[in-house]
Amino acid sequence: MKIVVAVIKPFKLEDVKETLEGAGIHGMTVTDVRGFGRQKGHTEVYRGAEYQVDFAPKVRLEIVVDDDRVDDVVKAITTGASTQSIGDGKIWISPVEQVIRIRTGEKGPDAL
Amino acid sequence: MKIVVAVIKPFKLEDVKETLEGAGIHGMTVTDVRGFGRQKGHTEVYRGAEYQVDFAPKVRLEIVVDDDRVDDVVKAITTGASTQSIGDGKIWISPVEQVIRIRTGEKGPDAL
Amino acid sequence: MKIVVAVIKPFKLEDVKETLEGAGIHGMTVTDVRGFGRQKGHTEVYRGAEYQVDFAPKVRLEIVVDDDRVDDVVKAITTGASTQSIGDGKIWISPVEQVIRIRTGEKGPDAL
Amino acid sequence: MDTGDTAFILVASALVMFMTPGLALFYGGMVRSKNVLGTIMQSIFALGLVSVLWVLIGYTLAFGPDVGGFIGNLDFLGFKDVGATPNDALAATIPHVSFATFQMMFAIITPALITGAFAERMKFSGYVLFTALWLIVVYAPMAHWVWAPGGWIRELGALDFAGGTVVHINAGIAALAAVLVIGKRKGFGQGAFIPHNLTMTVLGTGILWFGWFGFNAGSALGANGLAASAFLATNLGAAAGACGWALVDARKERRSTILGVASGAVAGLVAITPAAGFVGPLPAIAIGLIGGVVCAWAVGLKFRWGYDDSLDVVGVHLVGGLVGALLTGVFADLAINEAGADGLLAGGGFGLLGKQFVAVGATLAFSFIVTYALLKLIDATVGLRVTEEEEVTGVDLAQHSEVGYSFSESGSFTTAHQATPSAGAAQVPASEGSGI
Amino acid sequence: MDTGDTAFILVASALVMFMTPGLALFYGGMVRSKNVLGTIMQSIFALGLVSVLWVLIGYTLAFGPDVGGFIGNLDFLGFKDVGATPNDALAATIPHVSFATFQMMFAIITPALITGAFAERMKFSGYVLFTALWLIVVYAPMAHWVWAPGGWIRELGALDFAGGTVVHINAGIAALAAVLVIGKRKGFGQGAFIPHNLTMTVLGTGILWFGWFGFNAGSALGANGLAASAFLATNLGAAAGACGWALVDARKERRSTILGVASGAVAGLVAITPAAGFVGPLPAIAIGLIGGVVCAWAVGLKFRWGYDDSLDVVGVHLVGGLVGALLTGVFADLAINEAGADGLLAGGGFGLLGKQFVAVGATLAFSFIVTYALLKLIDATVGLRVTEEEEVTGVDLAQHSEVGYSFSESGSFTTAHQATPSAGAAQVPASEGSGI
Amino acid sequence: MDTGDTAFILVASALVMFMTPGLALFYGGMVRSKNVLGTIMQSIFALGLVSVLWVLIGYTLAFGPDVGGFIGNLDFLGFKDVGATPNDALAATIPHVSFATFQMMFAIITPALITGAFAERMKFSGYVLFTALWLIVVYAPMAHWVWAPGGWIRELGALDFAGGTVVHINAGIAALAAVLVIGKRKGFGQGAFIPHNLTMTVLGTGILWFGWFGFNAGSALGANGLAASAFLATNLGAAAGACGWALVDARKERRSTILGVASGAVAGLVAITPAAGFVGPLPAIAIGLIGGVVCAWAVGLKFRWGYDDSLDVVGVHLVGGLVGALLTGVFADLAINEAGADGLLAGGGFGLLGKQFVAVGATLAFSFIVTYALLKLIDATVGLRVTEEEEVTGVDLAQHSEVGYSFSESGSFTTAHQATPSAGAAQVPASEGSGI
Ligand SMILES: Nc1ncnc2c1ncn2[C@@H]1O[C@H](COP(=O)(O)OP(=O)(O)O)[C@@H](O)[C@H]1O
Ligand SMILES: Nc1ncnc2c1ncn2[C@@H]1O[C@H](COP(=O)(O)OP(=O)(O)O)[C@@H](O)[C@H]1O
Ligand SMILES: Nc1ncnc2c1ncn2[C@@H]1O[C@H](COP(=O)(O)OP(=O)(O)O)[C@@H](O)[C@H]1O
Repeated sequence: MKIVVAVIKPFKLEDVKETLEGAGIHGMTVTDVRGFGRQKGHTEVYRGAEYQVDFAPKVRLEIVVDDDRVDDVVKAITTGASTQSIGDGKIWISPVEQVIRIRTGEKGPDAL
Repeated sequence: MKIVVAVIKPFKLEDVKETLEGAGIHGMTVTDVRGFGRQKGHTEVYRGAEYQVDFAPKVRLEIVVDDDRVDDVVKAITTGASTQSIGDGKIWISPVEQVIRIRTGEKGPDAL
Repeated sequence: MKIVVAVIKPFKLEDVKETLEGAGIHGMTVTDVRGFGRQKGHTEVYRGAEYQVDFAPKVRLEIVVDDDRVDDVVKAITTGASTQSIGDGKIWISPVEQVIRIRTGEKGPDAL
Repeated sequence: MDTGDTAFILVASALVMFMTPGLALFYGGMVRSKNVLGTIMQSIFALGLVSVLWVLIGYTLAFGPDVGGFIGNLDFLGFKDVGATPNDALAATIPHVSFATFQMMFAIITPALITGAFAERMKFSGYVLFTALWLIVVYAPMAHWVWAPGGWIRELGALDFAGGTVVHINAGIAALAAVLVIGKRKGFGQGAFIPHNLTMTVLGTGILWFGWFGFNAGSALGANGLAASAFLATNLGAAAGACGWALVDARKERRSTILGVASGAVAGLVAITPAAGFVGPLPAIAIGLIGGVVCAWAVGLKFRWGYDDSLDVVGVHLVGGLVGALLTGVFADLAINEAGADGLLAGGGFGLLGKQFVAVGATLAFSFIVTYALLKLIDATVGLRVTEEEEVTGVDLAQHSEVGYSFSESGSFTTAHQATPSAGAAQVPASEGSGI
Repeated sequence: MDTGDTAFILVASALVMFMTPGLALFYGGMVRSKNVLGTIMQSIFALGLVSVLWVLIGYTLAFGPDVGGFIGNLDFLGFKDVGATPNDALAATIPHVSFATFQMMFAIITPALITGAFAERMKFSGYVLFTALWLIVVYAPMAHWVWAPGGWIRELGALDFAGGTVVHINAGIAALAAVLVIGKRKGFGQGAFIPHNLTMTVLGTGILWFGWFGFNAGSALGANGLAASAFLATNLGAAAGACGWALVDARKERRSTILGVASGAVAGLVAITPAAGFVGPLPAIAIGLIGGVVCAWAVGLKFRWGYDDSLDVVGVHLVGGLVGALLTGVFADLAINEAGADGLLAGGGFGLLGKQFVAVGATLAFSFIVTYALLKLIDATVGLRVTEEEEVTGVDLAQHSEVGYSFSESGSFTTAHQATPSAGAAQVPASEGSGI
Repeated sequence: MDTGDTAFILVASALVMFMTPGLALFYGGMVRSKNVLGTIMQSIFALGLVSVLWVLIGYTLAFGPDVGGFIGNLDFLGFKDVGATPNDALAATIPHVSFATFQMMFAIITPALITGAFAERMKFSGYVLFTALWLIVVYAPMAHWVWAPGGWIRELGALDFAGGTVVHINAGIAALAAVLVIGKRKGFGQGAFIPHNLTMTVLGTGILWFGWFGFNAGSALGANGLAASAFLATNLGAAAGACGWALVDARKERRSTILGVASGAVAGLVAITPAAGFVGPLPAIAIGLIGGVVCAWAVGLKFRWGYDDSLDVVGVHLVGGLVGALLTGVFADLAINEAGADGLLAGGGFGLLGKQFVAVGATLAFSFIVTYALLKLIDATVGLRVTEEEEVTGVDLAQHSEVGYSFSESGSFTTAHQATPSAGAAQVPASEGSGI
């Protein structure tokens, strides 16, 4: 199995969730994060002085999937998250050796 | 070494911490996350209209352990987090190639 | 490719960002987390009773890098995050099989 | 001049002033956190802008000596002759300047009420222009008609103790015009826009309730039995409104909500406003209760009819104002206030009710038409709406370069490079943050 | 009738009304965030419920013409004859309706005070029933005994300027009865229940302190030297209470805390309440200081004795009220208020102190027994406590289907599927969110 | 004695008291979240400490019978002879105790204003000692000079209606002395210290604006035409200040900010304070506007000159106070207040302006020198500044063992092991949390 991690723009979360559901993926874990990258943060004004904020708010998705679904997942995320502009984010894939569903103790793909 | 990641119900964190301590594990990193899965979120009412919230609040634990402790850790989490009801969460295990303790520079199992 | 995950003290984030930039790393994803470990949390007083908080606030960094940059990244983090005191945190390294930039669809090291 | 009356009206003026920050919080808590400052700003800035305009021009148009029943003349331009002695025609026992200041506070909160309707998508520049012009072309004439000696609605004998038509129906129907011109928020109808901080909304409600004593009891223009009676009616309107809305919630959703109780209190306050000085305690309870129940139902209309009134200005202020204005014609009682009239249930027949209908109808028509035209004009010139990108980003960052909250543990790091305060600032494109 | 007195009591009534939202915030900040709305609701809803009940029945039981020293008759049912002219027996210089409204505000906050004790585990329906009944069977009689002409404690000559027995001891001992009936929160004694927002608690403290001027100085029922003296005593009670608690904290924990200062101010205000119109500035400082110190110690008792008084209503209101009632017997001074009496230190001997003991004892016994019985009754019928699952989820979601805060960056996404507002809503099982 | 006047001053006192919690929130919202409680504490604790000290010693030094134009004698020690009847020399129509209490509220907020300058790095013990001593050696003499019969600045004929010199310039220049002694925060000049909760700052602004009516209109010491005029001027000062700062923001950054509007309102209020009872509405607008514009520019000076005045006490209170004091010499008008004088534009020539300069100069010199010496003394004994480790941790945990907010879903878990409340507590080293 694999874990697909994606960092995307927050307002794209809803779209990605839809494309993932379209691809038959119903489970994921989401975290609010701050992203540093090519895209710079916004500008804030504080009593007359302007400041550059270094990061951009992002959300991070984690989806554990069976090996053969990885491409579908990547495609779904890419479709849902893309705005064609800088800061759309990244996806990375790492190996997962085992998955367990706590409630039932099921293991492997059955646990998803 | 391995990293054990678990997504559990927030109010079970204290129990899991205790079972983990029972299993001799004293370090972990915890994040507040939102979980999407079979368990649906709660219902909210807003000026007379009802809405279904899509996610359930969860906490995510990360525990880096030596290979031979993985089963104990999984067992401790399963024991501590189980309520036998939908949404108890998942555990997944991935490989870790190296661990470093920043303070001392120690590497490998010694760094835990 | 690899993913380097580091858990550090929050007030060291700025220093680490600088040492990472010094090492030519410009992208990362940051999460506010709570750390449990040797370092105990602080003490709070609530209407005359003292309580020990179990965790210490930490930030967690994720940096995806090409294999040959891992050592530089670890060094940069260690340098930036170290205060030589308990709770400075940990770094761990895991394999990454693929990276995709959402905006362009680029893959592999080019996506970073 | 009476020191007790003066003391009371000075304090009442302070209370009404305090309602506007209260409204800012009431509204601010209901939007999404990325829009909290922009929403608050639209109330707070009215305190600045309208205060100044009221002195310069607004007051004289509203309360200057009557011209044909429709407007005041320019005698009080720049508060000329608005001094420390009473103006007997307006308020005989307090300094004229105190009356004019008390009225200023009403003029501030009325346009602020409207802003709840177009929250989360309005340009700040468009809002400023709208507020300034609306004060002059809509509010000042309406205040003249209803409250100034010679104003045609006042002469007609329609009753509005503390602003049912001038403030609430006026703001409510203007809100409807505004959302028709400005259009819906991105995502309206698809999901919920969940309030980001209901504790803030409750605090705002508390401040509004508190300040409303100045609004209504202060409208007696003295510390007398009438003020005491209006004070009680105000509290009962709020209380019964809260109970009414809670009952509807409990019936419909099997549970009461704090937002319902807060909204019901405000709805009850709106409904009791025109009646406060004309009815006794039991009618006050009835008016509040009906206000709460009807408004609880009315806030659902926007989903059915598809207009995006973000924070229910129509459902609460327009509908609550209508309920109150008409029930004044039902419950008003000369035994409570001999300057009033007897309504339907006090044996006065349909006479008063008829006048109330005329007053309401005139307000609806005048305010809707002029507001609509005004907004179309502004839309075509300065523009009303933020870009879609800015709406997604949130108006706080997009329009004000600020964020409401910054709780992160490592927050001190959130910004690192300070542009040289004076010179370099201009180089950073301000729109950079858009499209997060 | 006097316009200055009327102005003052109207404003004082508004100030006391404002205390209840203040209390909502004071309490709300101290609970865990999942219970903040439920806690706030239990104060805010009292504003609605008690206002209405007070008009209908409460006032006449408390202040209607005396029946045997124990209760008022029904002359003022529905505020009949409570009009714009003074009732000389109650307050000779202000409209009767103004006196009745001022008293209404006391009747609202007293049951709200109790709610801090059972915070984080009470059912809303049980709370509503309890508040309504408690107002009638406990509060109204107590108010009659102490403040109404003919009330037996008043006739006895015991002193309670602004509600030491009627409000604070009464609410405090009822709180103790309540926690004994309702039981501890899950987890009590194992860890701390850390306040989720101390800034909210401080704001609540500020509002309480501000409103308490209306509570105490307003109890002079006029804008006179006595009101001025009570005003000063109130401020000094709060100030010295804050200092007292801070000193205890500093001695015990080597640092002062903001919660300690806030709690100390409230404790000092509680302690000075019965004495405010009977003592000069230096005794006021003494009473506040002693109140702060004793309450700082008393809040630890719940851990020792094992009752779960969530927000220390017993430790602050019961204990602070006792301190104040008894010290009134020590410090009261005819030189300050000739309608009062001389206490122990003013050379009046033990007479007054003895009467204070009687008043306190009667309050403790009556309120504890009736409250206990009432709660047992409600527990057996409607039920008092949420389920364990609901307690874990938090009362906000479980009882009100709302959450206090929603700060997430992607918050607009938090809910996506709107049930058709009218019809479909009922299909979603409301308990679904439980057991998160 | 007049009940209307008394009612007004009692309420005004309550309003001024409420400003201090307002200030706590105004300041609290602007710091980083780890310092919010410590910052709030430095205002709230002043309510406790200064109230007590004012009774014991402060009042008599300020308003006791004059000794040589410089200080009051000890006749009013412990509020001796400060009773329910008027003191004709101080305020002829209200109880003496009411005047003394009103003045108490000014004495509380003045040192609290200073705390914004050294926010985020001050030791609590050092703050307590500083506040107590500063009240006695700086505030009380200054109040005597300007407001007490016989005080040399009052006798000179310089005008300060409600505290431009005594409160704002005094606090502002003391703030400058303080930051010079205490030094910069770690990180000053490298990045921004972004306000953690601007909604709190706006709420604080609303409370300050509301309370300021008591501050300025109350300074008329009666409910009369002068009070009404000062009330209006106050509102216009705030309003025009908000507009002024917003204009500067809009010109400089191409957008207005809510912090700018809030800061501008406060700057306008500061500027109008000395003038409130001496000028008509149009000059009030001018003074507010100039105050807003000049302060918007002045807050940038700290970056240029490198002093770390955390929350701009110098930029707003010192500079705004100077603007107001001098413009009083320009705009004061005998037509508004015959107890005043004609300023430059009212045809009074440079006479008044000259006196204003003398008053300002004396305030600057006296307050700066004594404050500086006092702080050096405290620094050398108790210490002023937290350790660097504590500064990094935040003063909330380091100095008070508390955190402002605890919103986490799993928050109930945040603390698990309760030290036995009484005994064991002392074993846990309190500094453990440092260096997070
Ligand atoms: N090397 C990296 N490791 C982990 N996360 C990264 C890395 N580089 C970028 N990111 C994440 O991806 C986000 C988007 O990257 P950015 O360079 O801004 O734009 P783009 O995705 O268009 O290349 C960043 O905000 C950050 O959260
Ligand atoms: N494929 C997945 N990848 C990552 N996290 C998942 C996945 N599926 C579920 N989760 C996480 O596990 C939590 C529990 O899953 P859910 O399907 O609700 O119940 P259960 O654990 O009983 O199967 C979810 O809230 C989510 O956080
Ligand atoms: N086994 C582990 N797995 C994951 N994270 C850990 C583990 N042990 C410690 N951590 C993280 O590292 C942080 C620092 O660890 P700690 O034991 O306190 O000090 P040190 O880093 O000096 O050894 C912890 O707060 C926690 O976030």
